[in-house]
Amino acid sequence: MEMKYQKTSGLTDNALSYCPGCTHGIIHKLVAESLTELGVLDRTVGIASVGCSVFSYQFFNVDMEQAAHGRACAAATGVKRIHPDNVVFTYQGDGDLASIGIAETIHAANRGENITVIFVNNAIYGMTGGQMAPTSLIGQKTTTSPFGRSVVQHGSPIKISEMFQHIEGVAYLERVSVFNPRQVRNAKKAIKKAFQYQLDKKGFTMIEILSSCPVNWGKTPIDALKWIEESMVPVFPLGVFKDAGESHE
Amino acid sequence: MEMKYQKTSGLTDNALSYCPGCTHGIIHKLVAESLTELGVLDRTVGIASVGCSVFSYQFFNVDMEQAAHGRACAAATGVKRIHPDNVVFTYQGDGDLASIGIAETIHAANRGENITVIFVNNAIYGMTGGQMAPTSLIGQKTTTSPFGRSVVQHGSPIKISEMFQHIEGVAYLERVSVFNPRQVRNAKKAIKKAFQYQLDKKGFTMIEILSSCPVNWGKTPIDALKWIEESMVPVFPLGVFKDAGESHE
Amino acid sequence: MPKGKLTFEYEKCKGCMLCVAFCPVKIMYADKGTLNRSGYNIIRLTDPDKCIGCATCALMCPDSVITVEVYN
Amino acid sequence: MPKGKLTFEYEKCKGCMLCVAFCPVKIMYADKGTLNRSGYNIIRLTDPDKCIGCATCALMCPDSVITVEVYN
Amino acid sequence: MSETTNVKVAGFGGQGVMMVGQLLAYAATDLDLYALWYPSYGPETRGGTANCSVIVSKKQINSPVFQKATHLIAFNQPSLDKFHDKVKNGGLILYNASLIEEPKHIDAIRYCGVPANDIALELGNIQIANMVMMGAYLALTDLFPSQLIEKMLAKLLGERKAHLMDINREAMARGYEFAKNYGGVHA
Amino acid sequence: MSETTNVKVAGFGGQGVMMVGQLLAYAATDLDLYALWYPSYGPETRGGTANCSVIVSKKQINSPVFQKATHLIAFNQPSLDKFHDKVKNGGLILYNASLIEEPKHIDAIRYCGVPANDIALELGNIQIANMVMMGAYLALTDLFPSQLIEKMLAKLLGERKAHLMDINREAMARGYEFAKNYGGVHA
Amino acid sequence: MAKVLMKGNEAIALAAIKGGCDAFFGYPITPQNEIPEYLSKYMNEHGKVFVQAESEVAAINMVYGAAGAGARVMTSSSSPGIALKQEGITYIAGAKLPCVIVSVMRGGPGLGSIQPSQSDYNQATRGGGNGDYHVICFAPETIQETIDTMKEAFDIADYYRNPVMVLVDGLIGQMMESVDFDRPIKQRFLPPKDWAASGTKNHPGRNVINSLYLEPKDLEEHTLGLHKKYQSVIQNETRYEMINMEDPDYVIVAYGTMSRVARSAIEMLEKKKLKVGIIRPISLWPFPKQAFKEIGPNCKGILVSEMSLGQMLQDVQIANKGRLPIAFYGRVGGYVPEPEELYDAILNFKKWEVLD
Amino acid sequence: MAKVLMKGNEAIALAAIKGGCDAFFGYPITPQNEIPEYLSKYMNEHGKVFVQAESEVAAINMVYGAAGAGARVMTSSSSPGIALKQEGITYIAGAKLPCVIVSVMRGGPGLGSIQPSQSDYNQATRGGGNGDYHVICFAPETIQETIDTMKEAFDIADYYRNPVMVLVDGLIGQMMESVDFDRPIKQRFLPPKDWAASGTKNHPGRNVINSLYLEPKDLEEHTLGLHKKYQSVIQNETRYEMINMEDPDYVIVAYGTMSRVARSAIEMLEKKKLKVGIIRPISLWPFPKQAFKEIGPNCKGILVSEMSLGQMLQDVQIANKGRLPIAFYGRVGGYVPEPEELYDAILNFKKWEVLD
Ligand SMILES: Cc1ncc(C[n+]2csc(CCOP(=O)(O)OP(=O)(O)O)c2C)c(N)n1
Ligand SMILES: Cc1ncc(C[n+]2csc(CCOP(=O)(O)OP(=O)(O)O)c2C)c(N)n1
Ligand code: SF4
Ligand code: SF4
Ligand code: SF4
Ligand code: SF4
Ligand code: SF4
Ligand code: SF4
Ligand SMILES: [Mg+2]
Ligand SMILES: [Mg+2]
Repeated sequence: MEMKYQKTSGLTDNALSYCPGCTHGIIHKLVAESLTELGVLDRTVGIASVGCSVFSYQFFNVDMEQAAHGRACAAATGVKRIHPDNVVFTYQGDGDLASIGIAETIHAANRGENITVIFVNNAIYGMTGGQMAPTSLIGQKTTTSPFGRSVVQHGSPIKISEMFQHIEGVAYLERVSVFNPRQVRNAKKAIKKAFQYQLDKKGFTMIEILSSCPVNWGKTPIDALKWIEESMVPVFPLGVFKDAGESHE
Repeated sequence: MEMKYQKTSGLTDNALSYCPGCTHGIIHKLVAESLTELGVLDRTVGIASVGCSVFSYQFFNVDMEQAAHGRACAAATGVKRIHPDNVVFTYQGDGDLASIGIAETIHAANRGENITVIFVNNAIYGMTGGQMAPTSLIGQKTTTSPFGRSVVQHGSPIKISEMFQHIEGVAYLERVSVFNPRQVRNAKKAIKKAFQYQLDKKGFTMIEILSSCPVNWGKTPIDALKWIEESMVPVFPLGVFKDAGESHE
Repeated sequence: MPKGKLTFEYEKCKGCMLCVAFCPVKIMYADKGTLNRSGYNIIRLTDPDKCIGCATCALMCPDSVITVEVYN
Repeated sequence: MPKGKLTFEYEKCKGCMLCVAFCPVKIMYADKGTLNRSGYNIIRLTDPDKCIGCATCALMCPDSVITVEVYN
Repeated sequence: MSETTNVKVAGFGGQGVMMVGQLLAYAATDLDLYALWYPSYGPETRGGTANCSVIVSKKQINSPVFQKATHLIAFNQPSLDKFHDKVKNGGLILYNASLIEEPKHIDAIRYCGVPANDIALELGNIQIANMVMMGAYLALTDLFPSQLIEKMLAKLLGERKAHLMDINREAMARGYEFAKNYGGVHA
Repeated sequence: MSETTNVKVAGFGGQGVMMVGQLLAYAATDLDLYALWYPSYGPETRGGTANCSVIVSKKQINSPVFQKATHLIAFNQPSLDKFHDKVKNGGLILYNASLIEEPKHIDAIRYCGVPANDIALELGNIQIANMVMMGAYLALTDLFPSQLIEKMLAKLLGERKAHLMDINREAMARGYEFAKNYGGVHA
Repeated sequence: MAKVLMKGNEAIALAAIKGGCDAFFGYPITPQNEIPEYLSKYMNEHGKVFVQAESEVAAINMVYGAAGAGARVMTSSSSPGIALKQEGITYIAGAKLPCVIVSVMRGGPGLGSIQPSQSDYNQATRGGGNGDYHVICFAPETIQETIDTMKEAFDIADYYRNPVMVLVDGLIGQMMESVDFDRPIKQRFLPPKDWAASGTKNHPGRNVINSLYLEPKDLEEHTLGLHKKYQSVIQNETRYEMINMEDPDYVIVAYGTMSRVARSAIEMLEKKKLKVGIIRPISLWPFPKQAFKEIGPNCKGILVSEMSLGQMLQDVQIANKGRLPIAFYGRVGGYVPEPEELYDAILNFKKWEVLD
Repeated sequence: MAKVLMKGNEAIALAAIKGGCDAFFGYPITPQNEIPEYLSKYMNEHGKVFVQAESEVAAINMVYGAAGAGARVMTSSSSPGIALKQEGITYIAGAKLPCVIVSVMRGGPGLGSIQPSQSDYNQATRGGGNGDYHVICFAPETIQETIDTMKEAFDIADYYRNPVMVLVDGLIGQMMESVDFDRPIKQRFLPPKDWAASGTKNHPGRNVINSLYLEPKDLEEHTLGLHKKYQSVIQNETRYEMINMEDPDYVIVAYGTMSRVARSAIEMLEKKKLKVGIIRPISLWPFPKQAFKEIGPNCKGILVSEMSLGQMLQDVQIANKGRLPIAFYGRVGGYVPEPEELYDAILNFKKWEVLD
């Protein structure tokens, strides 16, 4: 008998706090597996942000800091500048990163901080009960856009990866998803590559992951995955937005 | 005798507080002339930001609000949502807009707020005495980058117009300068066009203007203009970054 | 003869059905009769012998409930 | 015969020399002998007759010191 | 009805616990009684358990919190375990016997176990187990007539969900009936 | 030297006003006296006027602010206008006669006007007008010997600007000389 | 409108609309989310402005902008969110702009928890912004009183051209009570906002909204002007309730949810033949110091009770001027003390006495 | 190192380096810019970390990150900038992290002015962040004392795992005095930071830096733990100076620049045969209440003087417990009261008495 798949040691034994079928759980696994496979768990510091993943400090089996809403990249900068040889990553939602924290994220990227950002875009504020996010889709009904998001009143969904590709400090930037096994495997590859770039001191890396929020989307977990594929991907096309390749050091 | 050029009535009679030869003064004229020529002085509300131009509330001959550092676009949103038929503009430096205020600026743009942003990029924090700005050039010595800005330690100068061109709410976006009479005339055209777009309710408009800071660059006013042309323009190329043309309403 | 052997950490299961949906041989189901301590129906296999040991179920499980071993 | 007539609001002048630098016919200079209340040398024309009334000086003046009228 | 009744309703998230509490508060308001409803909104709301408190009173309600409940309506085992000792002497514990084992009885407390899930499944909709419990609760207390709760429910469901009234009404009736005939009720 | 001397130095930004004040404070520190230097850093610093205050004392300096100066060194007209009335009886007003008209004299105050700009231009560098004033100031007070100020200046300029020492020294000497021979000094 | 059962946060939202709110700018945070959620629907339907800002910082500066443009504006948030608004609030106060800020307190410090608390008393009454400014702060105890306060808050803000904060804990935000939206509020004469930046065609002269005064003379004059205004607020808007205060044995000082608990506790104490009164501050700034002068001669002590470790306590110490012994009983973390706890605290007054 | 003449801000920067500062994160603001400017040069040269953040908010959260990673970290700012840091500060306090915050006060409210002021006393001592937390706050009066305080601040922060604020006004930041950098500071035993998030290979177990405690039980326990720590800070770190306090006719209470002005004023008053003492709080939190017990029986009143409209005043009122009449004399806008003004205020004590 050979072990084909088991819970990674990159995760603690604490039960995840996510709702049934929420893909935050899948993304946690991918991050944890990547760190485990790279053999860096013992020199990694993760930054938990404010959102459903706030408790990720209970889940990742590494040293963690819980940062104020939106400020994960600032906290990560603090950690990384003190311990340049540690692996430092943030795990942030779209509210956290694209709304309140966009300044901190852009400037960490622009400084070329050698950190990895795991950006979980689920087009909603999950933790606070389903308010509109800057990434919510046109027409999407949320608790604060009860008539659906509209271009005129709210503007269009913000395209983080598209914007960030112009930032010189960014070494690697890809948008992936987890709506089916193939995508999950691809997401894993991207995440691991980002960490590898960090180990190679190439600069700022970010993986944007289209993720589900079955509860606040009012969908079953499976329908939620379909919605990612059918509604989100057309707005947020998957792919590599930037790959600086060779180290700039 | 015919009047060829005189101080615009879009400016008050208060003496400008800028240093000798600082092009903030020229940009003030262009904004004021544009508003005057469009005949909208009496329904314009300007937002002064924090920077050398903080006193612009004393200079523009329109109703003004002085906003907290970086928050001009938020304040402008407040004004514009209350008075959609007013002309609302912000006047912001690179520290104000690109550093502390980048979140507010991006999100006002992303909401497609129908306002005009006059973005005065002088690659330095003028008012506070010449600290490094996010737009400072590589190698530029400032009071907080005494050994020159370096890619590794500080990252590269941030390219605001390049990033903002990807924001759907942006209707018009051009980078201009004022380092010689031709550029001044061109800048005027861009500014006036931005205000015209606002009057046509086309959405968010921004004109990035490469401007001088002779005092903190340690240059004569004339050498400062040369430095814009020779050092800044190669990093921040001039041109139209986005022109949505027809109204999206 | 099954190719894979599954072990479930039942108490962590949240009954989300992602494993069920993505199992290529469609042998997984939620047992409506059994609730775990959190009140969710736990997952069982209709026909363990048909399992091909692909671990797709485990891959898609957000809660790391499933361990897959393969016979070699 | 000059084509342009310049009026200076001397007290607002900061002696930045931009007008001087951009005057196409190079007829402007800073009068080292005259300070305004702020301590700056004010600007004069070496040869008013040569002014072509182009208003480039006024255009470039950050402080709106210069008014240009042209004879028609 | 006594001057003030404190009710605690608790269960899994998704079992309709909050709604049961709110219906009681709405009913009280309709009768011009004082009412206060208060949800737990803590960490337990995601996945875990949820509970709410209701105070119904003939006089102005001061403290919004109470140490001991007059009545506990428990929808699952963790809830019963958590709140069992927080019921007043002379109080009532109504529990969902489909998911909860019969607890050790304390003398001064009335108990009633209703197989709410089973009854609801019989009626074809697990979602209405909460209204089975509601029916039973009304049978065991003199707080409100069923009709009043039905009226409140109709309001709450609104036109869009009016078609759900029938099955809810039936659930209440079945719960009511079960509790009226329940042997295990003490005192 | 009296126990405590309060000096106000004021002029246009760019006239080297701050440096004159700092040199006095450095000199005092070198002599193990107490010294405090305080700049205006307000709106006036851009384009307008600038000023600084210096306190030199044989004992610990308490209040860092003073109501009246012992000595005023005024580099331009607005400065003289602003601070003229803030000089103590028995005090000194040294002013840059190149830019300031002779003020109406108050009896209890000594005046000395030095054409500092003119002397500096004669020496070929308008920037050293401040050291002309410094020289004059030293001539009029018994505060510090010129050599001490020169030593401080040398430190301040550092190696990179050491070549400027000569002209600065000459400026001081010219100012010193002018003041020593100045007829207008009262008292 | 008859009495309706309504959740505190939704009642706050509806009361704002009834109070003539023109615009809402806010950012989600538990436990106040029902306020923006409710308003996102109804402000829209009433042709008013609702903007979910990108952050609390942006929200409060939108409030600044809109208030400066002459609108009746509000924002709402909770503990760390209010912390982020402090700069904006001092700007609003400094620029003499009216606005209403709803603060629904949760546990702290830091991210703390989302459970109810009263540990933002200092945050509400002592600012955290810079400078000599005050925010008028009301702390109602029931949803009804919250509604009445909200409705009036916009007028008070306009009247004094000053931010007004309505401060409740998460419990008041989350619970439901039956309420009446039609109770009248005090009528005030509100002069037209001819100071607003709305375009010069709408008023004589040129209007500037600003808090910068670089000249010491100007800033001192400005600050003294604010100070004078605050004196008149103290004079006219100090609010408190005296409950059972005829010659009490003890006095409990408590606001918001805690005063309700205290009401229950004193009923229990009455049975013990202890006469305990309550001073209930309704305005926290201005704090009702004068109430303490009215405490009868037989009072043996003051018990301050808060869902904090003692913040209002300091205002009571100031007001008490050393006259009576002061005890403090507080709970934190999300616990709302039960009446029994206050009952015990009075019976064991010495145990909780604040020494030094 | 001999005595050197140095600007306050630069002295602060150099003292930080001498105090073992590993990292600085800050954002420019007048009147403290010389601090980052100095450090941008010297931290680099010493292989330490200097980052000019994109904002004050980012800066304080970088401090959070670096402090959590085990470093000795500082930031510096001024009034509105400190307002923006309030959320970050409460997080740092809540997560039990050490750091040093320098606040160089300028005029407020809002943008106010860049001139010196003391109107951020409330901001410094009452936070503005949420929750029951405290920042240890020292307010030195000379550049020398500022240096000594800065050097010790890092140790105190580490010792208590708590933010320490050094609070001065813009005058202290901008002026030059002669100072000695080699004065010894108290030696403290500082345990290794085995709680820091630096990678599990550097310590046993898994370290988490956090301020979230959703369970009431946990948050209450956490908060009470903080409270206990604060009691020990009160016990051990309260600092004040008693000047001329043998049986004074009046007492002036003043800190920072104002206490220096007071020193000059009491010399003038001595000539009037008035014996006036000074209580000079050095720690503002904890506030030296006990000093007030030592005021002799013949004292006729306490004059509080601040460059504000009365903020420390409240702490004096608490400490005084109604015993002595209190008068207040303050200037704002950037004015530093001159000794003559305090002299007059003592002579006209009644005129400035704080009534009610
Ligand atoms: C300063 C501050 N503002 C607001 C909040 C409330 N809050 C918590 S999580 C959250 C949004 C989370 O959304 P997102 O980042 O998209 O994460 P998700 O829950 O969707 O994974 C907000 C607004 C907070 N905790 N702190
Ligand atoms: C919250 C806050 N932070 C910092 C400052 C200090 N400050 C004033 S202007 C300025 C930067 C100005 O630079 P920029 O925006 O580029 O304008 P410029 O002066 O160059 O035109 C800063 C940091 C402030 N006033 N408020
Ligand atoms: S609320 Fe949404 S994002 Fe959050 S855990 Fe639940 S499903 Fe996932
Ligand atoms: S400091 Fe620079 S930007 Fe500011 S006014 Fe002077 S020259 Fe212009
Ligand atoms: S391993 Fe593959 S075949 Fe076996 S149960 Fe899982 S998904 Fe189905
Ligand atoms: S995917 Fe995991 S959590 Fe979901 S039902 Fe299957 S085993 Fe349970
Ligand atoms: S108008 Fe033209 S020619 Fe005449 S002075 Fe000005 S720049 Fe020279
Ligand atoms: S450009 Fe204007 S300010 Fe400059 S020197 Fe000429 S007239 Fe004077
Ligand atoms: Mg999200
Ligand atoms: Mg700039």
